[in-house]
Amino acid sequence: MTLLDFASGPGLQWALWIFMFGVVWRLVGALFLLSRKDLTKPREHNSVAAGLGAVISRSAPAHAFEKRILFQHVTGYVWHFALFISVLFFAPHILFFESVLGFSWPHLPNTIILVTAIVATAVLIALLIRRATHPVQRFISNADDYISIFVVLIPLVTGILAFTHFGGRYETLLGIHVLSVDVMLIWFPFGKLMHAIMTMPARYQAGTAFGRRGVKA
Amino acid sequence: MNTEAMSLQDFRALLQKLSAGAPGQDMTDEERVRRAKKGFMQKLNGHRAVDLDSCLQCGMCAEACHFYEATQNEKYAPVYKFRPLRRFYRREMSPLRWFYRPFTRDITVADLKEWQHLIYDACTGCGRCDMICPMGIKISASIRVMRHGLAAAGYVPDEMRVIRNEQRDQNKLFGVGVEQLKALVDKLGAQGVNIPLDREQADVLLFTTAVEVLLFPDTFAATARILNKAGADWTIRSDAFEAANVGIITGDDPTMKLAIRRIVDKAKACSVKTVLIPESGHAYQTIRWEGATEMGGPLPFETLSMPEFIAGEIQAGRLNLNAQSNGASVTYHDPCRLSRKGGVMQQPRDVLAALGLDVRETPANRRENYCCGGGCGEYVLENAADLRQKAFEIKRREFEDTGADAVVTSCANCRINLMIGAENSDWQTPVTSLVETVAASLAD
Amino acid sequence: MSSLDAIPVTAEVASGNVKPLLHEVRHALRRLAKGEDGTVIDLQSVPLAPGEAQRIEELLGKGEVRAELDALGPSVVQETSYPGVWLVTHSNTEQAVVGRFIEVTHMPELLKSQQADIEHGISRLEQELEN
Amino acid sequence: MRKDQSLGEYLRAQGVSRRGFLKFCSATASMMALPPSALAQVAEALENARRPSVIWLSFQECTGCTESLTRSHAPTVESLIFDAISLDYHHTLQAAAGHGAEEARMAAMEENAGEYLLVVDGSIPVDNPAYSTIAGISNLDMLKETAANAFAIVAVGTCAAFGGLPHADPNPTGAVSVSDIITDKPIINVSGCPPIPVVITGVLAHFLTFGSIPELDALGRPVAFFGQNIHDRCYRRPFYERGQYAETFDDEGARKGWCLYKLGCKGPTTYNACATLKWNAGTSFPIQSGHGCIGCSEPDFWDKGGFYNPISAGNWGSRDALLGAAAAGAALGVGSALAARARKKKAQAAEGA
Repeated sequence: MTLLDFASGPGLQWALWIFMFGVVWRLVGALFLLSRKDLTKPREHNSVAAGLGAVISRSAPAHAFEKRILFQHVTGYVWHFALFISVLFFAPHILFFESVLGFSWPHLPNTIILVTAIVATAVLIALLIRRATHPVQRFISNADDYISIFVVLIPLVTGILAFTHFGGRYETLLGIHVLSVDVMLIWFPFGKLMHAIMTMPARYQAGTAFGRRGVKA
Repeated sequence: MNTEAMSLQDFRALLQKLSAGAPGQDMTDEERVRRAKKGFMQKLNGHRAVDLDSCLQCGMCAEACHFYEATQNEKYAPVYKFRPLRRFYRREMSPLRWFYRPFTRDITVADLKEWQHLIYDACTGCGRCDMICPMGIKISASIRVMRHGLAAAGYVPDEMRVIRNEQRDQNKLFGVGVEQLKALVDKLGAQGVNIPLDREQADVLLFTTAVEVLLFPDTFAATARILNKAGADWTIRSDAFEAANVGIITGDDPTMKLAIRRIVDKAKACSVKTVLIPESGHAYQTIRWEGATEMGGPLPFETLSMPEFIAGEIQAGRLNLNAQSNGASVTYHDPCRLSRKGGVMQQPRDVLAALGLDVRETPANRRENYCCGGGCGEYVLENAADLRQKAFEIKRREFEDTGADAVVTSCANCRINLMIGAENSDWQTPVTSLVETVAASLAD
Repeated sequence: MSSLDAIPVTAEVASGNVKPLLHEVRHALRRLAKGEDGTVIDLQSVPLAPGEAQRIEELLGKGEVRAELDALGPSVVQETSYPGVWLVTHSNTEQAVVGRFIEVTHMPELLKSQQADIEHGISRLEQELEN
Repeated sequence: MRKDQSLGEYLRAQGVSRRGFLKFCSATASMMALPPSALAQVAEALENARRPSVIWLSFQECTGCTESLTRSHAPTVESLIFDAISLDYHHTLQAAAGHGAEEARMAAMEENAGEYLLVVDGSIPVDNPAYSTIAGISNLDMLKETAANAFAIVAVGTCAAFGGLPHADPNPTGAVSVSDIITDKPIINVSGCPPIPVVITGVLAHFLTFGSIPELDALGRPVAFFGQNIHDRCYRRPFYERGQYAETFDDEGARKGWCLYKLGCKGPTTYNACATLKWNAGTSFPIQSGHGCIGCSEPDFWDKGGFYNPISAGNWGSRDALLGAAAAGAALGVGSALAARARKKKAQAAEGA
């Protein structure tokens, strides 16, 4: 069995199982801790609208904070967009998603994906450097923060190498790429990559909590 | 109107002596840790779990914190302030606790000591960080759980412990009890301010605070004059007049519930329609936004802050004001518990505009407003005086930016802290109360 | 052939190798003009899309010289419209193409009479004369 | 061709002119994927080449490899290669049968000990030697016996090179490749199902020409033919770069000859010379005819999740299993939350608040 066969066969299978199992476990386990019902009389508001509003509004910082977090805000956007485009609109990736989800969507030309992947990699490295040097980030960071960056960085780098056939035989590079994705999927539920799932409930509950007090979250 | 009040200097001297009266605490280290964990566990729920599981450790919250901004000390990053809670959650409550446990350090007494400073001295629970978090994490809610655990473990700072005990055991604060209130009512009565004390039934039940009685009797008088002017059917009860709640400030749940119950029970007994909270942000937050939940059911009255009440009365046409036309400018300082935690942001501005004042906004305002620097009772902590003063400098810059003639706010705590900061730095711009500003313009 | 032609597959495909190949020919011609050695390009080693071999042939065009030789099957040596560029096609006895080369040279080696063959020819001629 | 004759002498004796010889040499050099500049070297080597003995053993195979070789180009330049070698044993092709055939093999082995080339097609069953025998001799024994004195072994076809179809899951015969059994001889794997005939003859030509084995890759395949993957040499590669794919076998993209990646083409992970040498005397190859590469020259190509399964789709099992994992996660999540809530309740009760 070659590296690629393992990575995209049993490796991927176990990784997907652990990913699904872990994500649902963690999400359900957190939500099911339940919270006391807020019995205070809310101001006039629509709870669902407020929750969904926060899901959207928290994508941009409030005015007073804009300047202080400009770097993180901009890099955050560039990073996520570049990542999503690279992951979701590369034709070979879509074939994988199609095999899992049962439906597909249009892809972008490979040259665009190459550019977004390189941008994403560059931004992630910049964010890694910032985490290691910025006083606050360096101080608060733990192993999870670095592991999570690396398990995302490696698929990006190996993906670019595999795509450009740089530094080894294609199937070896692809094997390493898929294997690194396996590792990422396995780590996902246990580290802070889980934020990708938790963002929605977290913002939603903030939106409803602030909304009932008549405050835009 | 100028009722004789305790001077700011005297009050500060009183605060300095507070900790001397703190009773000793006899608790083993193990007991403290055990109690802290139990305290954390009692308050950890699904909302906090989602919050703790969402954190990206991006550190943006530091950029919202006045203490971090003033000191650039990374320890004051809000995310760091609830670190022990996250450790506890990961070890004990998280769905992944079996996975996290081997990698997550247990809480120690050393941690609790360190976080006493971070949670009480270096955090006013103002929740400005809640507004910046890209994940929508309510950091201040986790800080409250931290306070709950620290309080259970006996880590409430001495000054706060003294007033907490005083409120819990004697139903007094800063020595202000029934006699002091009655004396003030008498004095004001002699000055022509009619205060319908201790009526059995009324539409509106007014509360006040010990700080108002001691330091700001003018505010109390102004409140009474506004109520009278508006023709309200109101009363204030000498057996339950204290709106402040040291329980919520310290994180001591039983005391918080006790203080809420005193208010709710009295309001029910008097069959009031409205409970009117004086200029105290945390008191409003406690009754308006926690009361029903803490009491286990809806409350049979509405709870209003002073800005809400006044704005409502003006709108209803019951309160006529002499609009000033001298072009005086003011800036409004949003108390955190009224604004981002209470939803009272437009009303005070409407009131000030109705007075004909030129209302100027600080660069950060409303839900994004900077904390006064000593909110949530933090101003009583002597250890944190330097830290507070540094944070005050941010406020001062913001105020100066507006060029306003005066600062108006609607929270006695904010006002005290701003006044102390101004006094320390010899800053001359007056810091006044919304209620007093309104009362000064009551039309005959 | 008619049934195959009915299949609606169009050969508008481009491997992107035609241009680089012609550039290679140009460089080889330059070297030849400077008096350096000739160059042989094996067309089998270049991935070409259907129709591209013909396209190359068309682009190169036909020059003045065309030679056919019969040795282990027919071979065609065709000078292209660019003097010095030759297209050499070897077929086997079954007329199937077994090799296709572009030779950049003054004269493809294969056209010259070979020393061994000349010697063999002399002995044959001598034999003929002796008889 | 007599054993003491050189190839040059032999060809001249056949009436082949020097021109014919040069043509043969340039076709051979092209066949070996050597650059045209190597022609002189090839000509000189071939001129003096001596006729090697070749023994061809067929084990668990379908004769496709032999078919590929014999049906395609004969009788042509390549056939001269066969004329130039002494194929002393090939039980499908040889005239002799039965004991006569086996005697020929034994004689060739004896006469050319240490010098003969052994060609094997088909895999070797090791679960039970009786699954495949020749003249009552098991494949395993015959391979060991014949390999013992061989100069080198050419494993022709994916079965001999990597186990091939007999080796495919669940491998009922316990089929293995030549290199699984013989470890002390140079082995040239000429994989493919079947291999490109020119590649087979190219390897023989190399042995004939240089008397040595060509440079091999990590899987023992001649780098000259297996050095690059199909994808890199594919004329449809530009469509891949532009993201233009055929989605089905009869859509617009298929008609326009776009990339077949989405239809399961294994070109990117398959090393072979199809894209350049092509098949049927250079006429076409699978991708050119509109079907993706199935990766037949790679080990275990039969067990890679389906010929029409795109490489990037992975081979991760069933969706039901994933839902099962999610359900198990939900159950554990609820369970862990319930346990945590029970502890919390106890803590709250202890408070008495």
